[in-house]
Amino acid sequence: MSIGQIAIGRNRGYRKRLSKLGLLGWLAVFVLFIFGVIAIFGSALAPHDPNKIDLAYSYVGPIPGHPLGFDELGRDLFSRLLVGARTSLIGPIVLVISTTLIGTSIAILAAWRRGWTDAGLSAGVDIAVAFPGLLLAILLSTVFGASLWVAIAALTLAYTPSLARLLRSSALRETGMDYVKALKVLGFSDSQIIFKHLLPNLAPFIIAQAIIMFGYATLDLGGLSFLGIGVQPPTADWGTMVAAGASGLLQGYPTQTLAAGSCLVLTALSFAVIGDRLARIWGVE
Amino acid sequence: MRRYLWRRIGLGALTIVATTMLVHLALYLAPGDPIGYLLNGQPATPERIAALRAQYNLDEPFFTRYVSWITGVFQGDLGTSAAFNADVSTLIASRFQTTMYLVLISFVFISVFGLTLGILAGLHKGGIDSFSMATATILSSIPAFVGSFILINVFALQLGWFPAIGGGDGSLSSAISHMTLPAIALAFSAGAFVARTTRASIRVESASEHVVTATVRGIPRNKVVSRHIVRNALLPVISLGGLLFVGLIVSTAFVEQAFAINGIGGLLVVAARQQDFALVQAITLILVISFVVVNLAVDVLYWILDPRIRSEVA
Amino acid sequence: MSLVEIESFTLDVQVVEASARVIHEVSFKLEAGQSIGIVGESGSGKSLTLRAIAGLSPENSVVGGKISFQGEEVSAMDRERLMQYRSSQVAMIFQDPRSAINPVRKVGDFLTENVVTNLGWSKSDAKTKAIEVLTEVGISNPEKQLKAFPSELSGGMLQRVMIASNLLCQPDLLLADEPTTALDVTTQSSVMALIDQLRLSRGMAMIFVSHNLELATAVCDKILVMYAGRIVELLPAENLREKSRHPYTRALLDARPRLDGRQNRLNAIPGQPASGLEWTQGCTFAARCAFAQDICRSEVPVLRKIQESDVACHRADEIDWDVS
Amino acid sequence: MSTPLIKVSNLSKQYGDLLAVADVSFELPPSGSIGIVGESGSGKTTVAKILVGLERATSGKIEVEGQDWSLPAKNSKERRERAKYLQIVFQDPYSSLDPRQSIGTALREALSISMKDSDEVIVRASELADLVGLPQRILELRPAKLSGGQRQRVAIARALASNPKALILDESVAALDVSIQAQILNLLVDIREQTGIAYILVSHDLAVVRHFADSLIVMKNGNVVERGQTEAVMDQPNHEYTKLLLASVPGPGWVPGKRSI
Amino acid sequence: MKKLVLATGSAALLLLTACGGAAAPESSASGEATSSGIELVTSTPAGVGPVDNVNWNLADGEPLSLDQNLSWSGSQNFIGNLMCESLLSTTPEGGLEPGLATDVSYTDATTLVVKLREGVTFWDGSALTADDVVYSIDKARTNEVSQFVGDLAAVASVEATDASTVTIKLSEPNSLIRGALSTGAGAVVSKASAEGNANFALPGDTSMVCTGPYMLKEWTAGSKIVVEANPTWWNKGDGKQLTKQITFSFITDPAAAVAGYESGELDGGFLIPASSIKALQASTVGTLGFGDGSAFGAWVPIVNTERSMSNPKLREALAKSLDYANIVATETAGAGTPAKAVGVPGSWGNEKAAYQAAWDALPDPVTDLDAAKKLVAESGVSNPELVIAAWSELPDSVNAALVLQQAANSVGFNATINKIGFDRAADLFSGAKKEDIDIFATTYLSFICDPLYIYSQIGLDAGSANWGGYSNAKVSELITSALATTDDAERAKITIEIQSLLVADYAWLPTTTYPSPFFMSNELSGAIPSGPTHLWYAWAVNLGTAK
Repeated sequence: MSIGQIAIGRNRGYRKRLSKLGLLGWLAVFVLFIFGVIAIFGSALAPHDPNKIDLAYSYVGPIPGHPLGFDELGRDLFSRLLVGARTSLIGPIVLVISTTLIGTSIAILAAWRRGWTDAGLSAGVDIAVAFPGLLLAILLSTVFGASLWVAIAALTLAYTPSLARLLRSSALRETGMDYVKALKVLGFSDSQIIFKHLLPNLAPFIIAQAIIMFGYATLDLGGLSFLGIGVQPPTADWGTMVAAGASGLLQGYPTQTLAAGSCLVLTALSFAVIGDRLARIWGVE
Repeated sequence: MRRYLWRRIGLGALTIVATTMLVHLALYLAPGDPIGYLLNGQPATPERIAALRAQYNLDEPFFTRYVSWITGVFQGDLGTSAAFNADVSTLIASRFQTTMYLVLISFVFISVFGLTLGILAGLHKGGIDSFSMATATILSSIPAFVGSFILINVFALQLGWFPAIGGGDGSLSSAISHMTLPAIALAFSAGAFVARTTRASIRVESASEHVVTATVRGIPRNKVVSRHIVRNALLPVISLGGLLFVGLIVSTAFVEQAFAINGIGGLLVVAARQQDFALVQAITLILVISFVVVNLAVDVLYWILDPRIRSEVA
Repeated sequence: MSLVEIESFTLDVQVVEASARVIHEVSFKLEAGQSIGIVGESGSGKSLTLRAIAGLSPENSVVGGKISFQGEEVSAMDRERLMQYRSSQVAMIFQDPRSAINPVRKVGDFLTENVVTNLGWSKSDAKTKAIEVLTEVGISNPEKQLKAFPSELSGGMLQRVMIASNLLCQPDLLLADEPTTALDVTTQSSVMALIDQLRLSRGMAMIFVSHNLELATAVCDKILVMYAGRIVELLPAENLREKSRHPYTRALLDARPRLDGRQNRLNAIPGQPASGLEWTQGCTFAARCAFAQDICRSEVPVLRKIQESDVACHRADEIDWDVS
Repeated sequence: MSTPLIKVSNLSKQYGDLLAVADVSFELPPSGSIGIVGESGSGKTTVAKILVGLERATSGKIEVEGQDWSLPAKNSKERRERAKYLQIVFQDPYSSLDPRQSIGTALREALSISMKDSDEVIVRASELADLVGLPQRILELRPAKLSGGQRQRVAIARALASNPKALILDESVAALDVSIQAQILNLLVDIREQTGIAYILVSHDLAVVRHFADSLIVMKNGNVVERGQTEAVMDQPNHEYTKLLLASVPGPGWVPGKRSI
Repeated sequence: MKKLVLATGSAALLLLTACGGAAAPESSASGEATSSGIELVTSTPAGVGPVDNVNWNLADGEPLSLDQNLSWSGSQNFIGNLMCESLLSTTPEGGLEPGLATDVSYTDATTLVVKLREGVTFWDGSALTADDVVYSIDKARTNEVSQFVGDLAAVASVEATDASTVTIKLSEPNSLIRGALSTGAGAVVSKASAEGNANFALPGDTSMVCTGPYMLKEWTAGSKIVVEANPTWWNKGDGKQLTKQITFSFITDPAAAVAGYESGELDGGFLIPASSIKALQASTVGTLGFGDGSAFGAWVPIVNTERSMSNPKLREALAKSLDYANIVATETAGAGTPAKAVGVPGSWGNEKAAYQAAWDALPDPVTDLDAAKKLVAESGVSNPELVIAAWSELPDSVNAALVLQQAANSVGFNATINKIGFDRAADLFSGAKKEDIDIFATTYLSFICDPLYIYSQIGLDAGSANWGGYSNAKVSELITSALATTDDAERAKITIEIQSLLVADYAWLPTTTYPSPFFMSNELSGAIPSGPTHLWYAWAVNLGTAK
């Protein structure tokens, strides 16, 4: 009856769809792959000790053996960038995983239980969503001292409500489907239905959201380090490097801020592109 | 209507009490000790440190301190800041206006830039759409603190169009000239988010049946777009706007540090780093109250604009 | 020259990066004040045909043949003329009123938008006329309803508002795309009665698309049966029950359970309703037809006149329905 | 009259201040077939949901072969027990199957609840496909490749997986084209003849109810306004609402009745 | 008592010096070139033309109070010393000259007589009286939060013997009190404006009244402080007070400050963080210079426990393992010089010649790893444990600890780092025994241009800076006698003997002097960046246009 029925059914094979990632999509995957390798082997790859201070070399430009030159305290920029990759990528990975786990369980619990549980959780989410992550990060850093893990904990608390709210609406749609009711009547247990049907069907949406969240996570963690609440010096981290290099930038020594800044922007951009493409492929807007 | 509003106000009040209690508890548990921060590692005799602790009543148990703080708030006395050795209310008063200027100017940029991009992309397929979405994606990847330095370097130092630092001397004209660059830096990621949501919402509305009906009834395209598509599409964007506005207030900390603007965001970061209880609590209280007020305003606006909500609740 | 003339109308639509023909051959005429019911199962193309008349074919689809209204070809109309044609000469009612009316604006605005914006009526005239038509479609205390929002009205009332909005501009042709499918049977009956009475009193022509043959027969002068993008039979409504000559029409009528008696098993038509896209050659219904022969599978049957109906079936005159 | 397969007495359901179901009683004899007729909002679907435990009754008693089913099953073990007695097929073909699961897996999964031996499960699955008139190649496909009618057949096959004694058809054919509707109705009649399964047909379509159900109850705003054998009620309806319902169904010589709301 | 010491967040270099003026002759513009060719200056050529307003940045943040008695942080002194003058004044070269008092001299070992200057008026026009001086000195020595309670502990009573004379009675002989009267301890405020005024000199308050060349015009808490020239200043003269108004901003973020200097919105500033030094040296709109002073860095060994540092041989070994060149380069950007003793040249005051001779006689601080290894071997303790404390909140103190750890391990110590929080401040800066710490770093300086001031704090058993629990009967006896010697030359001789004993004992392990960086726009000149000017001398008196 509707015009839609006329179109031949869309094919859903995974392999075919991934090819539709597009040139830009594959470029983004390549960039992330490179950063991933650096994050894992960073310290091994670094030609010099990233924390060795030598003010005589402060802001010295690139010289042989030091492709990017030195920062304001005379530390080798290239090594700091490589080692910095670890904190700047491990941080978001842990953040996204923890947020996705908590967010998904809240969403499914709310969508499955409905009734009081749903009302209670949703009210809690409404309150928490209004609470910006940055304020949480500041408060937690006051209590437990500023460190990467405190920043991650704070951002997890900040990201989870909005993710939970997003996933709850799609979880509600899925639990509303008749096949879920039929499975219940057939005698399947709640956990069987959730883990064998609900989660697999929501998986594409959850993964797409997680990937998009990666971009924001990288930037926010970098921001917290910039404010001195995230990664503490002297450990190398892109966010702190942007902050530290800033006064140099204004004096014509832009390498540190631009290098660290572009790494942050490039990572966030790649995640955004992949997330966007995947969302479109899986027809999940 | 009234029942709906009372419920929202109740929820708001609960949020305020819950958050301030939480903040107070958090600061109370903080292992460090503000006086230590005050000295910043400088030597000071034990007697002098004890005298200072007494001055900022740091030794009272948690509950008495919270009660004395709350009663103080109602009498308008927010306590004295240990880090600045000044009355908290004077400290915040002078900075609140600066941050509000910054947030409002930034909000203007976000709505103008976000909405135009979003509507343009939503209404036109092909070129314009992919171009605007590409810009939105790129801009959303530039965090405020990276953006600030680029803007300072290019527009303030090299081109000299705008002042590089400071929040202006309070007058509107100087505020606008000083706050343009930081406002733009703040607007990058939020604007991109608004653009993307508006585009999606426009797409949903233009595919809806009632737009087909309007076309079939011969309503001209521009009227269909303005009356039916854009107007309906803006509703979800409004609630998003409320959230963004609230998030903006705190994220001013980034640009305030980069542009050396004396605002609430920057002050909060400094206060938190120095465990200045009175100041952190006061700013958090103000932020939470503004969250609740903004969310309430958005709810009321939503109630007025979207009749569907009314029938749902009634 | 008749009100609506459609000559070998064809439609190609975009399907997964290729364009394919979904409506192969539709031609019929409709005189002013006359009503025709287009019936068929899903994929028959009945709704696409109706929308083509209002110039509403789907995006990037290609319309073939000629559809003309009072002699003027619809697809040749420029934006100005098309807007004028839609706002005052043709009116359309949709299946689900709740999604067809903008939920965020008042019912009054919906009713008067067309006449105020396009025909330049003043707000007050439009308001009084709107109250008039609301009472005419049987809605009590219309002043209050003008200020109400769609979410506060029932499905049946909303459909009446939709009908009323079309009456304001005195259209000559009413296009109804399954207006009562979403309604309960009792509401359906009163809404159809309303449409029937309004149409006759205002001398409006109507094209009524439905999957319910009995409903179409009750309100239309002629019935046009479509299958897989082609017309299989066109006959006066009163002949449908007894004198239809096409195997598909007959099979459709027999497949429905009867209200006045009980059979053990329904003689269901085997297979599935085909869409225009799946047609290759011969008669589209051949695969499911009990009387199909080789000719049916090779040659496309042409619409030809047999007694009072036009039938597209090679064996139409051979089969004696009274016997079988 | 042997003890009824399902006996429902004084069933009611309250949502806030809305009485969706008020004092509904009926009996379904073994291999019997009863119709619950009513328009939208009449409460017929709520009754069906209460029977299969998807909703909790506010009051009233439900007995299935003597066992008390008034309250929904407490845990999935009890739900598995009840599955052997009563199953349900819903209206919308596009949401009755898990889009990411092939038809074969869906059937095998449903069978694995009661059958442990995997070979037996595979055999039974293809038997079910034949029983509902689906070609074997369908088992590898995903729901997206199937038409509305084929999906309803799969839904029916899945419901039969636990060999229930009764099947609730909640508007199961309402969303189908006329020719497909007829095929499914014939299929259900054949299945009843082969397995002796009982039916509860919830529908607003009086013609389908007349063809399919032996007896019926007519519901309006949660109340049963008329009950009896289908033929008798349809030929001599005595409640005003039933008369109006019958008069509103288009048919030979039918004229639409005008009524203002 | 304790001295104002600055070790701020961004780098140890953000430093304040006192008693400037190295041994170099009295030239006003030149300074003594250090090892890396950086020229230390005591002052800049006097300004020529008038300036309406100067924007000056103080990078260590807004002061908590402008009361000179509290002397909280660098920024407080730069503003305070423009407003409130002391009885005596310390010259840019470190000498003492009359201030609000024409003469201050000991009539006997325990009595000081102060002769007040005639005709001096406060900002509000009221005359400076003996009562104001008595009130100010009593305030400095009784307010429990004041810095100078310790310095003035020896003062028994302060009375106005007549309208223009004040007599100070001491409970025990103390020759440093006269010097103290040139610091915040001797700062005079108008009794009328201060007495009973709860928020005197607190943020936002403009009620304070002093005599200095600049008056407090406006204080917007959390953003800026504005001072304007005092038309009725008693020490007016041509070429002075050329700058009508100075607006102080407190931009702590290095990048923002650099942006301010470069864009011309900031005309100059003190307390420049190390990370901005290289950037500002390349600036075209202004010049970066270094002011000499009495500040120095040192490692403080904890000797009053049975742990490794109580053994003098191990202290000497550690001293010999320090990499002085690296410390000077990394911590002072090459501007500092290795320090032979804690009484660095900037604090010699009037007896420069005597102290210079003693300084030359002291052994040069040199890195001698072999000698150090030998000492550790002879110490009788194999692989001695050494726990180095560092502030967890100050990354630079962690870096310094890392450098020492490397050096100590290379000569046979088993060195580890213990990161402590600021909450341990009270415990660390007290004489208490510390079981988990052997040594910690500090930057320190002397308020008064007299080395005895600092040696009395470190050498005496109950000395306010004797955090290591050092005790030496001979040193204590010498200090007591020096404190009783009012004659400068005589006192210098005893102090030099104390110095040699402390150096031999390695009571502290001094590392480098800490000159203080400053920035000034090329359009301006006349700011006096060094020594006492930071603490107690109106540094902006000669500030004006360069041309």
